[in-house]
Amino acid sequence: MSGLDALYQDLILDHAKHPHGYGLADAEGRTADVHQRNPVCGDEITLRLRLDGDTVRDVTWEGAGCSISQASASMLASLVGGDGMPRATASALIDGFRASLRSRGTIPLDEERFGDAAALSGVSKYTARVKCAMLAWVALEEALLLA
Amino acid sequence: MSGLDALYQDLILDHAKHPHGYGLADAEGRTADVHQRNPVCGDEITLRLRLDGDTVRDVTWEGAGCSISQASASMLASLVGGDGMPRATASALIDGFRASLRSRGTIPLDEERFGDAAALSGVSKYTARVKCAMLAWVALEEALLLA
Amino acid sequence: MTSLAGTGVFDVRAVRADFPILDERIGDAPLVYLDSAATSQKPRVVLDAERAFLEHANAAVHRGAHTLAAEATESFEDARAAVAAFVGAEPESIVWTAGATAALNLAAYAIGNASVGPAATSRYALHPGDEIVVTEAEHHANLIPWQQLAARTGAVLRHIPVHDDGTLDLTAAAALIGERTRVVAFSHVSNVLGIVNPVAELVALARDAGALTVLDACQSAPHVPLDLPALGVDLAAFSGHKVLGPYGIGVLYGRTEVLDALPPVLTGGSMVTTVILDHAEFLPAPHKFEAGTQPVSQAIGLAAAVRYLEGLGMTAVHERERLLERRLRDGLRAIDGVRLLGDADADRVALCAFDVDGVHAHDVGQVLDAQGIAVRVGHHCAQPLHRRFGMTASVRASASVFTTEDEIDAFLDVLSGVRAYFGVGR
Amino acid sequence: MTSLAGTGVFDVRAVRADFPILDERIGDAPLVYLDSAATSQKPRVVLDAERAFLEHANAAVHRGAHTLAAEATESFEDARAAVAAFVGAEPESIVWTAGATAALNLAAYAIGNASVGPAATSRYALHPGDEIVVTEAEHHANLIPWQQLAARTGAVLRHIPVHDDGTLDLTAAAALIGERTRVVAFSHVSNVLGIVNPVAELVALARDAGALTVLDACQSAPHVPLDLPALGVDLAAFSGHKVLGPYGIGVLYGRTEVLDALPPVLTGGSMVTTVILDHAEFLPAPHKFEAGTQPVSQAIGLAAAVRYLEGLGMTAVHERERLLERRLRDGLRAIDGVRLLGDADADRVALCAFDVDGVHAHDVGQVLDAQGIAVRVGHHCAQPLHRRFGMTASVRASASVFTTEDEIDAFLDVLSGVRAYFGVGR
Ligand SMILES: Cc1ncc(COP(=O)(O)O)c(C=O)c1O
Ligand SMILES: Cc1ncc(COP(=O)(O)O)c(C=O)c1O
Repeated sequence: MSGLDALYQDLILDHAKHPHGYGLADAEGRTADVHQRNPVCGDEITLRLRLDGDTVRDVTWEGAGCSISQASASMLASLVGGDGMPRATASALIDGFRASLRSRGTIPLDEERFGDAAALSGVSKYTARVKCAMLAWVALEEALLLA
Repeated sequence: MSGLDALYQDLILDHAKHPHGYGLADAEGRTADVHQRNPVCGDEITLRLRLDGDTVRDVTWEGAGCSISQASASMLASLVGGDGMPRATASALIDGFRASLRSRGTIPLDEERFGDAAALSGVSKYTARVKCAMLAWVALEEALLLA
Repeated sequence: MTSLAGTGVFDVRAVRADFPILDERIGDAPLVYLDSAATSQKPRVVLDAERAFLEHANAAVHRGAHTLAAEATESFEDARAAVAAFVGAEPESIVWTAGATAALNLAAYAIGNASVGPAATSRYALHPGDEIVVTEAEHHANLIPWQQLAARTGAVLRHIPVHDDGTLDLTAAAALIGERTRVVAFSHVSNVLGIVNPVAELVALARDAGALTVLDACQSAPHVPLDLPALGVDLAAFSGHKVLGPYGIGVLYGRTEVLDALPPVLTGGSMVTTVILDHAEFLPAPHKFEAGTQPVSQAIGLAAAVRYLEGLGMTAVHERERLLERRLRDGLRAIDGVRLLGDADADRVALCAFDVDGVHAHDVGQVLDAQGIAVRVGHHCAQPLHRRFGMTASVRASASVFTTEDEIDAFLDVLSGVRAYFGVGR
Repeated sequence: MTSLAGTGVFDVRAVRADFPILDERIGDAPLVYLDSAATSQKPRVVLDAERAFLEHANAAVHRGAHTLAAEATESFEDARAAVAAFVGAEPESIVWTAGATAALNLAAYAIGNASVGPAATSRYALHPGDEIVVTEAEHHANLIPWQQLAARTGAVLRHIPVHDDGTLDLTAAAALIGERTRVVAFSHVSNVLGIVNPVAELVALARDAGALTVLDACQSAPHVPLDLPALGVDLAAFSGHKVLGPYGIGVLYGRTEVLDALPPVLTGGSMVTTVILDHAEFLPAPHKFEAGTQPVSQAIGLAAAVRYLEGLGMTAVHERERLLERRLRDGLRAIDGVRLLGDADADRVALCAFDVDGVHAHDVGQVLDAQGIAVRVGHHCAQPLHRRFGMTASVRASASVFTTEDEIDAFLDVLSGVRAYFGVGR
């Protein structure tokens, strides 16, 4: 597998084309809306968080950007999934995701924990693309702070 | 003769110590007063010009500065001398003096024309000192413009 | 070092040998550097000139009297003369700055300083209701300083729109530039469109209105023979690092009357005559704009860079790059799903920005990079222009004196496979 | 490259071998460079670091996504971290500028911009009657920007006087700094006196008054271990070319809250988030202060310079230069007709300015230069201080890490013959 193919795995391209959680859920019941932007390329995301007590219920989003940023948002949405997850787990995942992406390939993402998003491990070798993959996760982090 | 001795000829040190034309002549009858300053070292000169028709009658001055600038002012004053000189001659001398000093040693000052000031030929090899030697001459140039 | 001036041939192989970085490989592939509009690579003569100065002649200029300092001052002023000659100007018209952004800000702050306190009577003072005109195609560096100046003075910022083909709407310009216009700031060549703007027409409009003209020459200086006095602009700016020269240096060119009339902006050492504790008097231009220790070795490096370009001959460079431009643009037009920003058949430099339908600019850039081809992706510091063309980001390929036809072809070849790679457009 | 940290010896011969320029001769004499306070010479590692970057890794930073650009961005931010560590700070506290003069002007213009329009409600806004306090010993770069800011805002500039021995009059300072004081700007070490000023005392006075402190660290950064957060100043400035680094780069250090609160000054590319035609939004500090292409290779060179100094150990450097300082000052005191500017036995760096009775500074410098000894003559961009000591010009000798005892002795020897040469004092 060439470096390029390792970056753009089929799973990533699939998510980018058929994104999960795309389209903001009903404003009713939302806990926080957050807008994030990558100043270098103008990519943006609007992310809507629904908290239920201390459980992250769901994450929906809209935005435009490269396949990495789109796939990453989609993977995040599907990771939180229909079942939701505890707030603390979500925060820990965001930290772990960031640590891996900044590790220049030394800390791969664990599939057990990160699900499809583990396919983004390859991004950490492309420092200029780390921001793309982080965009949705930073948006969720901010939403959790606001909530 | 070392480079230093060629620069600081006895004639120059004599002029610096016993300057001609030092002390401004009576304000009465003056044609123009000019103040010039070397911003690098703060040296300054005030030069007073007396014109009589088209004849430069005399040049007197006051100021503080290095031995080159003091000697140069003194030599200029004695060149104009008691007899004075035609305005056009003075202008031509200033141009010739500048050309020589900027020539990096390629155009020496002619003793016939420049009198004692010909001893300043050596300054042209020291580009940082050219401004010192020019100070009084630039002041006279400006005075002639104002007159 | 390569000198082709007057030989009538452009020996790109010889030119390439002058650029050490072209030996680099990106992974397995040789570097194909198509990002010269962002920053140019530097020929060995530039690196050598700077290093020789620092190893053998370095000393503070315009301040010292010792031998080394005198020599350094001469090399520095000699560099000014060389750069002045490169743009057809007198040395006194050349103000050293830290770069084009610094130069354009210097222009804006000088006008701002002319607008407050006792200086507000200056003919360059701005008052509330006065107008500053820019174009929709400006780089942020020639836009935001004017926004800020407008905000500080109460002046109004207006803009000349861009046609679909990337040319400026001169009819709109003629209607916009009028009695209230005090400043007209525009780029010689946009860093996104690559089109050479009609300077003469804009200068004529500004002159009729009595407005000051400010030319952003960043993207013309490396590619087109420049005669700034002949262009008739009042002020102009460009960066060293885009004309094969060092980082950390740029130029503000100014007509003598304009530089003489504008107040200083940065203040400090080496730009003053008399300083007392609560007042200072300033040297004449260009020195009154050059506060503090200047980028001395960079000036010497920049002089080496413009001499190198003159060795090639700027007319020859422009001709050569025209060929590359045609090959590049024709090739891009032939690829399905590629849309150029500004496709006018005008006088142009070898620079094209484009959109690939269905594939984000970042992804396009990544595929090219995997083959060693370096292009720029993003908004290229021209967000309003991208918005004008309905996008947030584009891909830009830009050539330099060392670019070959083969490199353009390799780029086009990889690019034509991008949509298939991402599974779009079939 | 020499690393002496922790060895307890200062091997000046080894250090000298790192500086290519020390092989130069002035006429027949080897160069004795005693003008490091004006600009420092650069060790080979600095020249090599910059050149290696330009030959192998040069690309636009923070803008490109290709491999080269990503690598360049990393080297550039790594350089920021190295320079931050050198002054005990976090990388976010370090703003790149074109030099110390640019950094001090940036501070003054940021406060100026905080004082007009909607920003005028900022806690850093200046209003008519507010006071800015400087000292009588400031370099023009830390004086004129404040004069100009005062003129633009209606603030009043006041100054702390200097005692005959060169120390600051702290009693006067305590009386001056009060309720109306908004800014206190002073040098860590004056470039004429060489005395380390009592930063803690001045910061305490300013803090009590709620005033912002601005430290000119140009002459301390190369010679004294620096911990800017520990010093407690709000802003500080120094130049690359005086700390063995390149020209064209300097640093504005700022405490986070202060940098966050101040508005930008230079505007353009790479410092914005969203830009529309008549409005722009800015990135957080330090980026909002870094408009346009930064001095990238110079940042990398500066990082190499501070790493070189750290290799020597700044404590070792200070100790070493203290020995030179004593030898230099004792020697000067012993020469008939020599008068020092500021002879206090305080903590000092190896820098002395002096007057030779009956011989003009230019003439003294010329005699020294004839023996290859480079010193500075003039007012050293500190006219008010010279006026305070009743003179217009002085001679200054300043040492660096490569200066030897023999060089100091050679200087003293030639100097002691100067008055005789000009026939004075016998
Ligand atoms: C104390 C001091 N402050 C400020 C400056 C200005 O530094 P620069 O000329 O590098 O901007 C200098 C040096 O000239 C200095 O010695
Ligand atoms: C057209 C144009 N103007 C201004 C600039 C700003 O130049 P710099 O970043 O070198 O200050 C650039 C380059 O980025 C440019 O392409």
